[in-house]
Amino acid sequence: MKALTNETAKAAYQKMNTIRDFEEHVRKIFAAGVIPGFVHLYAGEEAIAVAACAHLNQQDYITSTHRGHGHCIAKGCDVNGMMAEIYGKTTGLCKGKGGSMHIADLDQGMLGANGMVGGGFPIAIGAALRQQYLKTDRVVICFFGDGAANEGAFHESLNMAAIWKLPVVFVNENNGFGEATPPKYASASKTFASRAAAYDMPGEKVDGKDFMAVYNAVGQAVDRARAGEGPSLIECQTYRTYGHFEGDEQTYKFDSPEEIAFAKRDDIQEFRAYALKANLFTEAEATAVEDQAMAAVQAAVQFAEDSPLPDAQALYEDVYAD
Amino acid sequence: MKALTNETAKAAYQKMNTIRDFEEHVRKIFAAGVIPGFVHLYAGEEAIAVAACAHLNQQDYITSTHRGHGHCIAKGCDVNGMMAEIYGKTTGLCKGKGGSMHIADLDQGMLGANGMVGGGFPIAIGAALRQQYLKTDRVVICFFGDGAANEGAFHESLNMAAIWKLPVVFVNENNGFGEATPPKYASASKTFASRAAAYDMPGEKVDGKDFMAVYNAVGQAVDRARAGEGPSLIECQTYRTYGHFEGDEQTYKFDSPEEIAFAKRDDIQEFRAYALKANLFTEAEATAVEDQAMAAVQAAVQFAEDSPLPDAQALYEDVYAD
Amino acid sequence: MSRKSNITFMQVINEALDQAMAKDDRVFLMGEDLAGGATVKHLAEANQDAWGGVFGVTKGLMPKYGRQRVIDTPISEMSYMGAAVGAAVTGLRPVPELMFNDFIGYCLDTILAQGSKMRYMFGGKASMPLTVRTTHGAGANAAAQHSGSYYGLLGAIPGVKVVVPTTPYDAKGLLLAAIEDNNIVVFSEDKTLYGVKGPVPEEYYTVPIGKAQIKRAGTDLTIVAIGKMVFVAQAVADQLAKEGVEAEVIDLVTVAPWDQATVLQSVQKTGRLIIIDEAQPHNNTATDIAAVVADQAFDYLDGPVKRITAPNTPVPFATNLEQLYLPSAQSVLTEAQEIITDLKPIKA
Amino acid sequence: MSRKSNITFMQVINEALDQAMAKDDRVFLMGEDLAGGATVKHLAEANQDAWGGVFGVTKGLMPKYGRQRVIDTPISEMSYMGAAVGAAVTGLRPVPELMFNDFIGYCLDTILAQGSKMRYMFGGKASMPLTVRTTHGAGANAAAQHSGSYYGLLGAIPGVKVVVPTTPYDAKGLLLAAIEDNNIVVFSEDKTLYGVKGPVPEEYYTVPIGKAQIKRAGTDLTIVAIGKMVFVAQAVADQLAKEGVEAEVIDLVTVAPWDQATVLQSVQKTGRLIIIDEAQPHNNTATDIAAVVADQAFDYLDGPVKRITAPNTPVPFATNLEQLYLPSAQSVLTEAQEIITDLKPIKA
Ligand SMILES: Cc1ncc(C[n+]2csc(CCOP(=O)(O)OP(=O)(O)O)c2C)c(N)n1
Ligand SMILES: Cc1ncc(C[n+]2csc(CCOP(=O)(O)OP(=O)(O)O)c2C)c(N)n1
Ligand SMILES: [Mg+2]
Ligand SMILES: [Mg+2]
Repeated sequence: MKALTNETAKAAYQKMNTIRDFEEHVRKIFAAGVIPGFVHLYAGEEAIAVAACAHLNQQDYITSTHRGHGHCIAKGCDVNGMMAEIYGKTTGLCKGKGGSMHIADLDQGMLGANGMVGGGFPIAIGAALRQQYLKTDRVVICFFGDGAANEGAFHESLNMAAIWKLPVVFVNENNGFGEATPPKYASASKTFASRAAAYDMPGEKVDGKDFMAVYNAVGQAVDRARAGEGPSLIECQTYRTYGHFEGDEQTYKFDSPEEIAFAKRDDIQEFRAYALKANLFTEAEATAVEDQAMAAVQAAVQFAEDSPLPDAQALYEDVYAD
Repeated sequence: MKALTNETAKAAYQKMNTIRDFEEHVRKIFAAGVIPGFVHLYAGEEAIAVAACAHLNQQDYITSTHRGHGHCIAKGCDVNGMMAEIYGKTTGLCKGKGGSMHIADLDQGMLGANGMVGGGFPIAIGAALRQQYLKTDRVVICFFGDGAANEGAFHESLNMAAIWKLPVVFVNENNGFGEATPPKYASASKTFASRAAAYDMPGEKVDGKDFMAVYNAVGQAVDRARAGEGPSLIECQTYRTYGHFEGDEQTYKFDSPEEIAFAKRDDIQEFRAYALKANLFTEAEATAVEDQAMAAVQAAVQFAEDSPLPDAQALYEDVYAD
Repeated sequence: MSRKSNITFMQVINEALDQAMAKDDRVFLMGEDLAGGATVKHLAEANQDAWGGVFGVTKGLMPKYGRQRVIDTPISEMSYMGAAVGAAVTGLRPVPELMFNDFIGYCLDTILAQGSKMRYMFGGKASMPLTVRTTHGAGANAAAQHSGSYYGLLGAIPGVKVVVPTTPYDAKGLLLAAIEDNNIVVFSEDKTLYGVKGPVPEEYYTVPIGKAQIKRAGTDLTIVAIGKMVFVAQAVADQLAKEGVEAEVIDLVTVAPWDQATVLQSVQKTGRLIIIDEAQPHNNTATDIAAVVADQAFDYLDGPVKRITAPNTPVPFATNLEQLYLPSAQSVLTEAQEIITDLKPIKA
Repeated sequence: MSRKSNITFMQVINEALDQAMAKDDRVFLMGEDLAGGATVKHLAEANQDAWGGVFGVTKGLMPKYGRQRVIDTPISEMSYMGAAVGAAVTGLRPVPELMFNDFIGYCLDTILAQGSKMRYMFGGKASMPLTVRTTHGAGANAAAQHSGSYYGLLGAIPGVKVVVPTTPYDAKGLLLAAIEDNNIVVFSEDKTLYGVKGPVPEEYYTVPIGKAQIKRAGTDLTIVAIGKMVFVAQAVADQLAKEGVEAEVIDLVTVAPWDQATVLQSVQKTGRLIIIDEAQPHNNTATDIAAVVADQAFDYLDGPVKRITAPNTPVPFATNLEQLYLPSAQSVLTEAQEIITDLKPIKA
């Protein structure tokens, strides 16, 4: 695992900011009625996607979730194409035919947001099997939520990854709720990380608001995977800033003082403070990165607004390959 | 948990013998081409079904598997009706419409053999939920194989049972193979019992050829369940005497000396010896029970042979209830 | 009818569930976030639910009946749907909710291999008083994995009944009939109809499963439609009426088993049939109706049987494409031109 | 054709898989006990498989290609079928086996929501070179959960192709075509046909997906049949020939997308249509064909379109009931009497 450099720290900080700015914009535009459909925002969880994907190359793969914007940006998807996709415009990454829940970019190794909770598990196994089959040293990260962890596919896929020693890292984003239901109700295990034992696989729980904690844990897991030492499960405790989807009134907030305090933490500000203190980048660099991120997102909104809707013919295309 | 008495020990011994005799007869008749379809024999695993069901009343429920004859007999199903069912005769427990893989008897709390591996998990949850809902003190035993343990429903159902503290005992019959594949290949966990920890549920592994070991472990689990203390997982190591299904050449036998020795053990003979030594019943009583079991099975074969096939009209009946 | 004003489709479902639960202790609900907020302290203290389902349909039922009868489940479709089967076969009357019918791929076994077959496999000894509430339908920009219409796929399974209500009135009566039924009934709600209002009695009543309804009588042409396609059919009929063509509009209401008598009678009268079904085009309810009519009413047919369905594509996200995806009055008029054009000179 | 004697359907599948794997390194098999005996020492030492699948179809392929290309999976249908989708979208060409199509309830999502929709949802960027081998069909006394015919259910899904071969010759060519195809192809084998023999070239060849085959030419009546129902159709045609009625028998071969041109052409010639499909009666391929014909060949029809299918029941276990369950020459003649009786006087 490589230590952060000025370069990589700035890149990570830029991605975190891009995600946050992206989501804040999507939120506003959705509230204004411009964007159709369901939108699940990643704001507040940036540290996880960015820290995890910091260990990946373009040719590594990730599988994502319904809450996929952050994973896309972290894996290097183009924000113009993403925003246009969310608008349902023809310039979108999926020609506007997928939308927020199905953004994908195979060229960037992003195997798709997924509208089916737990849908990413088997796909990650397949992608990891491919790496092993072709004897590459590429790896796969499978992002999934606390709610998704109760789907049967979790069990099947972790077991399969373990028996075949597949190069996959399961990154659990435990944001305290699956829709409006907390894992303390929905899951019998004390931590999700502890479930790794059932698959004889390393499991670790980290503070998901702490970029470096995620960075280190996933980094070790990715190293193991690349070395052919098999899968790992990393649980990242986090909290989403907004509701389950846009429109959710969030009547189910945390109760305990510790939870409330946790929910207030800002992963981006914490990383900024850490990086400055560690001299990874300067205040001026940070500001520049923030500005760049904001500018890119604003440009993406403009790009999406200016883009045309798909042609009618597009309805019938892309069902079958030749 | 009640200690065995002369009465209950004889009853258990009779059931074990009935299962063995039943299966040996089915095997011969199948080989002779009289019985159609797929048949999976329970011979060699009798101790598990009988010791587990010894703790149940008629109104408790069990869910079973494709290898269900033993569970049926242990739970009190009529052997005439069972044999006729396997023959596809109208006097069968399911009017000949279900066959070996679907024998059920709701009056006996037997919720069906099941052709779908893992199909019993959710049904057991439902039956256990019923007990809790109606505030009964009845329990449910869910039998399942080592192979079935890798189905997603295992995970979902154990988790649900645990979070709701349902009165269900998951009895794993680890017979060393799922079809022709051993769990040491198919499962990443060292023991299935150890997976219970992921659900914060008691888990125990016992010698499934040892009636008393199963009796004690399941007995405690059933007691806990009846007392509202929630589910348990009991893994029983065993071995099936014959192939996966009748016709299987079993080219995949055990290798190691320990495994081979284990496979040779006869759970019925061991229980006989134990019971005699413990003065639970006498040699004469044992012989009488053996004869009764054999006579009942022979009568069942005769009954099935003599019974008519279903009327043509039966094809169309029993699809919808009024 | 004792209620003064109209209420929405969504409120009606809630009312029906409420009345079913009040009437029969064995009726209970289970699904994801039907209440929401389980174990959240401030909600528990106030005896409040957080969501009432993702659409708010079941809001208020948990506070009234408690968490034991409005059961929030983990996200484990196979096991909670299968648990409903297990609870039904042991005597309860579960009403599980499958949030979107698109999730059927996670739990089809519970219906296909278990619930629908138990009675038959068990020689008639089991009954299966199970009502699966689910949602279908495009038009909400929910994209490919949340917009499907799979009532036809489920209706193909022997042992399963499938109901697709169009009006609030029917929704209530059919849901209560479904819960009274001793078979699996899939009660499929079109998510885009939740806001539709209509007159609905406050009292408990049932609407029979298996009966189609003639929404508009006509002599020239039969239009059979399912769910929100009934509104399309009515728009088509209105349009045709202006041109002197009188279409009979039938709301199929029950998709399995569908009401052959009503449809055949109408076609025997009109000799012409258009079926509108928003499911994808192959092996669906529309083809089933067309096939039965082409068999049993062949001698009465004066022209080809026309099916207007979604195209053979997944549901697209972009708003304009999704609108094109759905059958519309215009697309019906265009695609069924052949048999309609024939009629106009006759009537003129 | 370089082979001297006939080989069985089962051997042919094995040969096709062998040749596909030899030709393209990216092709691999996965499923339950495709080899069997993984980690069993004496088998490993002898480089032997234990089973070759539950029917023995893949026997010998593991010893030849190794466990990395003939992958035995845990009993985890959702995840290994979904893994096949993941492997296909990242460039391999998986050929997973779903032992019985009845297990689709455990893993439908991988086809319904993932594999079939990815290309569309991703704006055309994905391809899905995935061949799902599975088995269907009653007649083996395998009872309600192992005897279904769900090719129609799967064929209803946009993005999926479904092939149901009848002859060993077609089985080989179609399986190779399926593996070459860049879409999900469900290759559904009738387990009761595995022992059927026929002439099959040893060489690699493909048979085009989507083409029906005229098995017997005729002018009076068209019989379209699927899979083993083609033999029933041929028996019916033989019987009718004795009475002077010349039936055209069409083997549909591909169930999705089925060959409309061939069927419509035949019906335009004969004016009469019987469809034999052993699937359960509703919303199946037979209704799809009937519906398309009742639309597009209506003017050519001289009588009702008859569908002979299984009844609307699960598959019963008892041998006599199972035989009754399946369409037979006799049941076809009886149920389609109406259009056949009409013909006889014409021909006499
Ligand atoms: C198979 C399936 N079941 C249910 C849903 C509805 N649903 C969408 S998101 C969600 C909650 C997921 O929770 P979690 O995995 O914790 O992810 P989070 O939203 O918290 O990021 C649910 C139940 C779905 N989309 N797919
Ligand atoms: C869902 C499903 N998958 C696969 C099968 C095929 N099958 C029948 S029995 C069996 C092995 C089950 O193994 P295990 O659970 O260990 O039970 P055992 O046969 O050893 O008693 C398999 C794979 C099936 N019937 N259902
Ligand atoms: Mg969550
Ligand atoms: Mg086993």
